[in-house]
Amino acid sequence: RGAHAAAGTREGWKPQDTDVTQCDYWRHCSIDGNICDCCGGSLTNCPPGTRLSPSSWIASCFNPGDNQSYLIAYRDCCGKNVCGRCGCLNTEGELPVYRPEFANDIIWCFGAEDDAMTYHCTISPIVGKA
Amino acid sequence: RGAHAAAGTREGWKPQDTDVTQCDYWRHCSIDGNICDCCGGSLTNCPPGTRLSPSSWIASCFNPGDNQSYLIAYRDCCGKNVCGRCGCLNTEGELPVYRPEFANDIIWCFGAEDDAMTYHCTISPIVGKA
Amino acid sequence: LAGGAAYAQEGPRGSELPKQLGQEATSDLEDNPVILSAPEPDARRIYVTDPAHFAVTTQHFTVDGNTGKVLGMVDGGFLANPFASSDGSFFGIASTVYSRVAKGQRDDYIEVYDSKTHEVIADIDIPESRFLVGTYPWMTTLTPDSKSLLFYQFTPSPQVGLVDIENKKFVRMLDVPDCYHIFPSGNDTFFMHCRSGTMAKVTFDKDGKVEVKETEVFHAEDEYLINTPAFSLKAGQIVWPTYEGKIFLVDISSGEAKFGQHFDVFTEEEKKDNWRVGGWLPVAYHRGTNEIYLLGDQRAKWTHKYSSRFAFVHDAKTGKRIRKIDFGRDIDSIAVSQDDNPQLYALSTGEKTLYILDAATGKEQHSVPELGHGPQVIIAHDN
Amino acid sequence: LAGGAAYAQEGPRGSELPKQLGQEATSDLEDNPVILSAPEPDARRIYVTDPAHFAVTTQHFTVDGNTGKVLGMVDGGFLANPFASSDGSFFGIASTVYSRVAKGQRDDYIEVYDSKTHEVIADIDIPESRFLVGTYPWMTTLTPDSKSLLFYQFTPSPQVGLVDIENKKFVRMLDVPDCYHIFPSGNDTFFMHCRSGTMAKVTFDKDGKVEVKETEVFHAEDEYLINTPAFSLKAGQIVWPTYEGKIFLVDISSGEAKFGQHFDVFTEEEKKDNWRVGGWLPVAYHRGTNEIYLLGDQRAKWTHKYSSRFAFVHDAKTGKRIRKIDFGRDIDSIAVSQDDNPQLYALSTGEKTLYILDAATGKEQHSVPELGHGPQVIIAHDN
Repeated sequence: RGAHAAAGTREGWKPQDTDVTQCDYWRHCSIDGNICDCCGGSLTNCPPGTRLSPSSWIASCFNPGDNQSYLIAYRDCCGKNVCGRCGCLNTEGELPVYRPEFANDIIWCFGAEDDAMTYHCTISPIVGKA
Repeated sequence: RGAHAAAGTREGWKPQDTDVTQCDYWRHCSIDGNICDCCGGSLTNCPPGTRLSPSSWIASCFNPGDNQSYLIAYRDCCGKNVCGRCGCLNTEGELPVYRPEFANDIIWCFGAEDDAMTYHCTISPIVGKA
Repeated sequence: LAGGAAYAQEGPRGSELPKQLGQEATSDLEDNPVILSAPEPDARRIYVTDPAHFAVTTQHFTVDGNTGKVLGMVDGGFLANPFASSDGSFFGIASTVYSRVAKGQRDDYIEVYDSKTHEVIADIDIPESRFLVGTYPWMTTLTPDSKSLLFYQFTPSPQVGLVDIENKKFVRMLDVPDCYHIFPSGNDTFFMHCRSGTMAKVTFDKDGKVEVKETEVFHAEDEYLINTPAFSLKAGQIVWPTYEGKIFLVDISSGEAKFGQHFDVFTEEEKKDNWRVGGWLPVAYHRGTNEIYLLGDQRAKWTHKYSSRFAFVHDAKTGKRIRKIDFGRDIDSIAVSQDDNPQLYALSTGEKTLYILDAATGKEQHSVPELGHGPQVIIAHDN
Repeated sequence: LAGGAAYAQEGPRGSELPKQLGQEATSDLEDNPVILSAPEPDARRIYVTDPAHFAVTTQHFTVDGNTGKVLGMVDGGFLANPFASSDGSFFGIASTVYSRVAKGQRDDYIEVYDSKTHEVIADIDIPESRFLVGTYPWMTTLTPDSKSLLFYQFTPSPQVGLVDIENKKFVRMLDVPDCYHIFPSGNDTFFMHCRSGTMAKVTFDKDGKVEVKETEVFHAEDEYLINTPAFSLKAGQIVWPTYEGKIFLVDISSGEAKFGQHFDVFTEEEKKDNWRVGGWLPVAYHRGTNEIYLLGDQRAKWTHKYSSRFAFVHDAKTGKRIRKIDFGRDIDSIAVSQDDNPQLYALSTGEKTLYILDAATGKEQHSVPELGHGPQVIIAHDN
């Protein structure tokens, strides 16, 4: 995939639970941006030198591995220019901006250290079962 | 061609004299950057809002139209981020940096208004017969 | 060569003519290069914005629909919002930059450009709080007289910033309810869409006193209104599709929000065949013919931001379908020129290419490739 | 909701938690996200720089040759030059930014990063005059003790800037002759290559007094030395190919410039078949084995900056060819790790991909795609 964010396809969301660096990894069901694992971070940790956002948008993602749905709280890693690797746009359950907590076009760096508000990449930690 | 500067090919320089927006247009024989005609300028004029450089590197380019060689004084149009369209890298007669007047990796905006030194695109005016 | 010459008091600027080159670096030319100006804008002058997938610098291309030529471009910072005066005299961006590329000191500003020379005619400092979100056209909007600019702030709380473009200075932040988007109906009045599902009418006076009046709720909670409706400032008409292709019409030309007869673009049969709305700017509105253009395709649920291959043209008054255009490729955003022989602009973010079609026949007239890294937004003066 | 609340004295920062969201925006997590650190650099830790075809922002990727993983990245401004301390403790860039993206106030600076945390450990202001040119590795060079940095200035006149990295401050500009590139042989001595075809030895003392001594001319005028030679700081060895594949060797380890026996990589027969050097960084040098790697291909004259499909490996001492590696694709830049089992790094600017090969066998071990828009430069600590 080029640096261009690989939008999902019209066929719809078909998640896998084996490769976190691919856009169809199940936790990325409503991610809009870059997978931190490809940028020096991991599925749930930010890359070196970035600033971890304490705020997040949320989505419920189905895990084909255990047939359970989980609430994911997508956290942005901020304070660097966009990573540019593993760009993805998935919108399962993504709501318009007037429902911000479910909207993934927003730069969700609110509260990060140094007032960092530039977008680098996103991690997909679990809140709990949906 | 993608935004990537289309380097010339190992087969070497085969100029044409019909389409100035293509990298193989004869005057572009030692251009490194973007053709201003694709950026709102023309073969010999800068795009709106840029700053015209009074300095230039030079090259001798063969015009297949009249079988003459001409001295081209490549002028950069400066003060904007790189145009990104019609990117070309040709190096006919291009010399190393210690022969700067023939070197095309240098940002040749010296002397432009407002001390503009960011590179936008390049024009290919003629000095005279080579 | 020995000995270090005294280092000049006023440091080098790195932009001077190199002394060691002298004449070789400046030749007399047969040609006489100048800096061009773009022609006077007409209805087919459009601006294409490349947010470049959240990069800290963006590009805003000026394109002439008549020729398919790029007339020039301006640089924006992070997620810069474009705007254009309805009289065609200027355009601009609301922008955010940082002192060390993507960190350090943040600086938000409004930059205004002459629409021909593309020279900066105003650079106005604003609070470092404009909403940083994917680029939606109607979050930063000029008032009808083009004398003021309104920009949205999401945090720390919902506010709208008022900028005096004419006198080139920031005025104040206006408190607003939990609402989004800015649709001016007058020079002191604008409408927003609220989380509750209402429209809010916000009026402000010279001293910053704000009056807010909300309409009744006009759409159900699961009728999700997309982030990028079509809005005609001159007609005072908002055309607001939902994910599933229901069109809500809001007429603010009277100064009050009047809800028109909403209608579904897709027939029951088409809905059964999974026809749904999709794209970044999937809707456009042509004032003169009162026609609505909507990007749609057969797609799964929750794929509302992905590209579509078809545009459905409907009459806003009757809701009837007039025609359907097959682009034969994936298109992410559309717009139409407002003249009587309108062009349909169809932008592919993935191909970084703008296709210019005859809006009536769908015939392709021009294509404009290499528009940055991920172009998504198209705006015009005449709107 | 009526009335505008007093706009907080200290303006909004646009980065606060949005009040209107409250708890919904911050959830307690099962996982416990942290900010990672990269491992301690080894000989296979490399940095790939993307000048992005003259864009005003550049990216500098940290890559682990052992795993082929991107460990992190830092942002640079216009044509930022990367450098890395030979002890592996820090790396950095010499960078240029502008207050309005690509215009306005210019600011040149040196930024130094901890090689594990990638946090900024120094941000040093320098005169706005560093040389703005395609990214050549040896225009911005640390002294052997990694305590000072030397950067090249082309205009208004040739000078070299001295920066005290240890005390994080710019010291002074040193006048130099019309010469280029900076190859330190000591902490107060560096060599340059001059327009005249000589090497200049430049020595500077605490008070800025500069001594310059030029060698004899060591190459003919039409033997064009490429802009991007290989240089081993630790071995004090410069490996300088010409367009046609003649290798000049300059040993500065003694503090004087000693010219080794130059040799031609291509045989007479290969020359007849148009074999020539080509690429951005077309040469690499492995200290331990004293082997030179040179990118070459069959090509017309004046195509010296275009990619090549082969690397020729020669013994620097004897000039003999040891082996030839076929990449099977177009490669623009190469580098080698300095350990005893070296990796060969082969970068394709067009594919934006780094290929990591076993230097001995040429077998591919990893490939690292999506390295920006036009990556061209590879550097390492252990050099």
